[in-house]
Amino acid sequence: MMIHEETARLLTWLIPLPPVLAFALIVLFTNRSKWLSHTIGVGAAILSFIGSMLVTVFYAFRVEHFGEHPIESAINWLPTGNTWFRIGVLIDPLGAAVLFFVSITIFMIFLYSVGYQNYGQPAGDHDRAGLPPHGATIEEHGHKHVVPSVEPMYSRFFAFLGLFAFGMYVLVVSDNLLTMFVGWEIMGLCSYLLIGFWYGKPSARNAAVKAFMTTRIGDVFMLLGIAFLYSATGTLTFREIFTEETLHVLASTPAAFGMTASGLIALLLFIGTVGKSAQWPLHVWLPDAMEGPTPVSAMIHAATMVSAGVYAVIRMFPLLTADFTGHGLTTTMSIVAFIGAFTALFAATIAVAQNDIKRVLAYSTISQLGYMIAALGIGAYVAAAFHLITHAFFKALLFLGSGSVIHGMEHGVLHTGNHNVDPQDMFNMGGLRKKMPVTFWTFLIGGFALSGFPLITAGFWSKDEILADAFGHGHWAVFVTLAAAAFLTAFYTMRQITLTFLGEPRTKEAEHAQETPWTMTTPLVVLSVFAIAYGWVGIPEHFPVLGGLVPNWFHDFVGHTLAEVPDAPEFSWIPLLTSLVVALGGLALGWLVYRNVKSVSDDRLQIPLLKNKYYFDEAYDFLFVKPAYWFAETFVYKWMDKGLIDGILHIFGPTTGGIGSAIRNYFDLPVINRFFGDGSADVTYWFGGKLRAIQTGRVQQYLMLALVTFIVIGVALYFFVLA
Amino acid sequence: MSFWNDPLKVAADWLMGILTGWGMPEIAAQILIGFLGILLLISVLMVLDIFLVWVERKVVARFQDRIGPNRLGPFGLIQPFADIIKLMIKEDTTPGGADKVVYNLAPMLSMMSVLILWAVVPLAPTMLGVDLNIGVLYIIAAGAIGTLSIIMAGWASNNKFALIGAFRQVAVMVSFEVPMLATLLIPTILTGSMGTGAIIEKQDIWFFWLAPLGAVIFLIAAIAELGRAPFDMAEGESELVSGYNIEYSGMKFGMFYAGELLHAFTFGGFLAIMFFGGYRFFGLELVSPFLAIAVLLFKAFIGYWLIMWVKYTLLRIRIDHMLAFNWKFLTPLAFVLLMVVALMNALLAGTPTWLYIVGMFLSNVLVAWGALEVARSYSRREREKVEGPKPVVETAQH
Amino acid sequence: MTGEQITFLIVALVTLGSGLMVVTTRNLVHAALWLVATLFGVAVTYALLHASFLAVVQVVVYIGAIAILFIFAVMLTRKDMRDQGPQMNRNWWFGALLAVLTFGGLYFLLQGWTGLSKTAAALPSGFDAVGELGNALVSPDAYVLPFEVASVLLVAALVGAVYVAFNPHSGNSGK
Amino acid sequence: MVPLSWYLIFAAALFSIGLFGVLSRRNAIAILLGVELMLNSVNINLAAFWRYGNVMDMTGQVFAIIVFAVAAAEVAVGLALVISVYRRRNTVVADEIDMMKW
Repeated sequence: MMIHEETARLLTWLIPLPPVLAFALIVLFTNRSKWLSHTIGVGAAILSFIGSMLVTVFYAFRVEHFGEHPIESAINWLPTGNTWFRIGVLIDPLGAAVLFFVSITIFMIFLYSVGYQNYGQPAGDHDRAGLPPHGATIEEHGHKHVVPSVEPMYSRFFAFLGLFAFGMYVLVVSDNLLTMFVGWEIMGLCSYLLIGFWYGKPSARNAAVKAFMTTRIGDVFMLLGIAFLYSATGTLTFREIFTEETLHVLASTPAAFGMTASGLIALLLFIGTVGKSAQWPLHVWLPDAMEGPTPVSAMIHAATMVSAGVYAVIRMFPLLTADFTGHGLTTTMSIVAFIGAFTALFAATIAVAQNDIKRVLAYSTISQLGYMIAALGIGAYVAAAFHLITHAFFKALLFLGSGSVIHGMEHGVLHTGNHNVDPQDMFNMGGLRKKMPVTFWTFLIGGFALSGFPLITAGFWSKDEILADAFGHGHWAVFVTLAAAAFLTAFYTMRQITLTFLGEPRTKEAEHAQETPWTMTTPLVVLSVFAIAYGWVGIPEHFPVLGGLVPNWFHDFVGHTLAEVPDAPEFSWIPLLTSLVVALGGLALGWLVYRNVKSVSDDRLQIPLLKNKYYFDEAYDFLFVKPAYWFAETFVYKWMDKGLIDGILHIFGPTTGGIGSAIRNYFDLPVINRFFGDGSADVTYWFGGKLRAIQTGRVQQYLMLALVTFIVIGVALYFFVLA
Repeated sequence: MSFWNDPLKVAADWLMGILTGWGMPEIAAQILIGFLGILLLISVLMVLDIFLVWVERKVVARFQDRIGPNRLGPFGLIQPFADIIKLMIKEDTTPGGADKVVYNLAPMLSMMSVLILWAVVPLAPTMLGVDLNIGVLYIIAAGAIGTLSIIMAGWASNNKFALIGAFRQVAVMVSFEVPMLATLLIPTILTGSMGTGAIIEKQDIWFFWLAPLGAVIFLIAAIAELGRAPFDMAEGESELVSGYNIEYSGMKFGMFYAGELLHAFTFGGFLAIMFFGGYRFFGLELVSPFLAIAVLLFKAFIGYWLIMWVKYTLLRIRIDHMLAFNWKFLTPLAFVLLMVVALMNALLAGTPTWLYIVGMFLSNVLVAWGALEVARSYSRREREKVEGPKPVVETAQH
Repeated sequence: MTGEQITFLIVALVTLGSGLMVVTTRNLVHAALWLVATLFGVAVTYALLHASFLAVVQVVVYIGAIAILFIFAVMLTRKDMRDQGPQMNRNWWFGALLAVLTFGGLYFLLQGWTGLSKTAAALPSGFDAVGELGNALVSPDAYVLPFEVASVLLVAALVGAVYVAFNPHSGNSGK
Repeated sequence: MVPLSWYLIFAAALFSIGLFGVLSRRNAIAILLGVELMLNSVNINLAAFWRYGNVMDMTGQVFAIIVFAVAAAEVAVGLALVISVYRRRNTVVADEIDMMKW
């Protein structure tokens, strides 16, 4: 079955709408009803999901030469001088692939949220809006239990999720940078709202502000890039920018810092991505963003926001490589590759020393995103897109799985009533595989995919492709860095799995953990299927034994987004062996080191430098935040405002006061008041007294008077003007 | 063209020939012939009216388990003539303080408002007084004159009962004009014309099948317009002693009375014309105009009988209930129905005929059902306000 | 003089005559009934102008509703049904003068207008004035907006009338 | 044929009669009767101009219809006011309803 082209075009327009309608409906009407709110929210996600599936699976994946004939539709939107600024939708192979995973993960996250926010549980004993639920006491068979309580702002959560999904869909289906940027900013707002969802907690508030401010730095540069691009080309539509002539003109125009215009624009846009995708040095907000509810973390880290950053760079890839001749990376590409590779390694080292289950994943995300960025920096377009998608699946799976673990642990905490135990600390867990089998197996699959467990997991294929690309094109530094990062990845992943699921429970709370409801486990199962199977669509053709069994469909499909399909790298044993060794070695080492660890003190990797994330927060605090406070407090407030401006005002005040009273006494009172004011009033009063005789209160006399006047004026006009 | 196919035209041509042969100018002859035609129609109607008196008395007798007039002539057929003679030789009284001109004008206007209705009644395909393209509105306009006659009678009688009766009657007539107009617009929509002739020509399917609810509302509004039971509060004998015509006697009263009967019969006829195909009956009307007239009269009699049936079966409604029923139920229902019919008519245009009929019929039934549900829940609430909630049936003790 | 002209003259004279009776008769109910006659004359004028829809609506709206309303109002505002005192106010002579002046002025202005002796073109055959009028009233590029405004005005006026005339102290508000 | 002027003069005469009624009658209801006459004369003009102008252009009739609506609204509100005044002041004489002076 295949749908018609017109239908696909129309559907593409419609895909972003259900979530935003759901947002409006929930915010305006259904705030009171939890059932209605999540029905609307999930229903909207399903609608968008169905629309996306129709557009991708039933159209885009089946059309011959889809790259040359993408789904395109645009309308006139904004009059700009004599022309129109057009906005529209565009689904090319890259967009289709991204839309595919975005819609699946968004749908899964919506479904998961129903369970995560404890739908169906009683209201909490002392829950307040703005704080996480504390649990409710119920009586059952005579004894009291403490069970999880439902989130007080349940409806609001689904409303925000809906708006977030809207932003992501807008970003994916946009055919131009401006609406893409609009979606981008909507997501920025939503991430602020959702990270600060439990605004009663100061840490959540601070994290929300931090995330917002940090990404804002990137966004400002991105806006600069967009403005530069628009002034240089006069259009923001992708398909118009990525024509050969335009790119050529851009590539041959020199700009500042020894870069070409295309290079500078790409760099500016890339800084936006650095903020959004949490690359070094703007990575600091992402770990703090873990303060939000877990579906939000999954939303931000896997399905949407950080992917959006990478997606934007992939979108802008032709611009990035416009002046790339094939030998020697351009300045911009070098910067991109450096930042990506550095971030990948740097974040991985931090992840090794983290104890919070979600924070490990957060740094892992930063690291993996660095992978993709590095791949883009060295021109490995398809590999980056491939890793983006596989990573989205397994990272969403991991986040949702970690949420499930935390949820199970919270159950245990409520059971024992010991609220000092942090349900997110991995050293409080252990042995959960028996308590939460579904979560364990799916988490294991996700973890292996993340580490690149050979052959069966999707992560292996995508990561291997990046390494192969780096090796094949001779970027040794990048290759080595990424390989080291991959090793660390496997290591901390196994550390996490071992600490969380294997061994014996280390606390009473872990003993009383419980498996989560079906609304949470179903998404895990679905996503774990994709975490394995999605890798098979991108197996390189020259891979020993397996190569060619399944055609390398992904490379073929996504590669056609570009004008000339990039070549797949030559097969070589070195990167393959490298990735095998680092993956398996990392996993084995992780298991060996941590299988017998009983408490935090046994962990020898708790190095303060890593634990404190290389003191970046402190450094930024010292370098930027403190000076900003000082500037505001001492310089602007005390010196400028109080001293200078107030001082000047204090001179003006008495002077004008004196002038004013002089004018009042010698001009206003005698001339204006006496003469004009009272005088005109007296005259009017006198006339009024004379004229009031004709105001008899009798309607007919008024009418007669009006008629007489009318006749007199009419006659006068007729004789003196017309005649 | 023979006399049997188009009697009126043949007769008119013949008369024309004779009159112009006498040297009369053509225009004068035309006017004269027109007057003669009107005279003929009115005479027929008056004779029919006399007959109606007998019908009414016979039917009410049967309803009340009596025999009715049976002494004069066969089946008492001569009885109405005796009545007329009695009315004519009665003293013609005029109350003191009455406004004489207005007082005498009222019964005439009353009769006239009924008679002019027949100008737009298509008796047969070729027999139609005036083919007004606004025939439907004309019916309402004639009703306005009837209203005027009633208020003139009530006011001129210089009698409080008469005035109160007139007020009530006028209030009812003015109010029920609204749903009547709305339902009259249904045939108009279905036909695309306001002309009565065109409406009949269009009824290959009786409009009753397309808008049964419209026919019912029209019937109710017509009964109220006539001021007959159950809407005869204006002349409630027990309190107003006959209402606006209390002071009238002799032939003047007779004119009100005859006017009312003929009015009822006329609305029976309009019911037939608007919703039951008028003179059409499986092609019978094409055979001969006289057959067409017979068909129309037969249908009108059925409508008239329906009105009588209602009158002699139902109890009188209080005046405020009557008006509330109209403004709060009948008028909104009529307008909703009008919109539904217009919508369905547009939606179902071009579909097969059976689907069209079924769709229209079902939509009407649906509207009727919804309206009755609303009315039912309202009446339940009203009842509970008075009586308190319905007691729950206690379960039997085991 | 053609038949149409004779008809027009008769109708116009009757209408104007009853119009004069409206403004001069002492009995207000009679005045209202004379108004009915005037309105009927105007309806016939419409018919002469081939505006049949207007003619019928004139009868329905003016005679069926407005005139009846007047009679109601007259009866509601009279303590007894007799009239006392003069029906004209003290300045009636001045009002009459003004009316005559107005008529004179209008007549004078009409005299100076060239299009005055225009005669009507024959109606096109098959011309459906009612249908055209209906289209003009509801088609978006014609008069649907004024039409809707008029209906809103009517509703507002009726609501206002009910509110103004409603007597909260009388017993009919309660059940 | 009847020339246009006849209709216009007829309407002008009716208008003046109505005006006289409005200016001279004491009874407020009678004043409203006069207003009705004036409105009708306007309508005659509208219909006449429709008939004697372009017949296909329905403006004249449309505005006559709108005048009908306005007249109905005017009568409803006017009579309601008269009845209300009558209830409060017990008079319908226009000259006696003269609170709104000075």
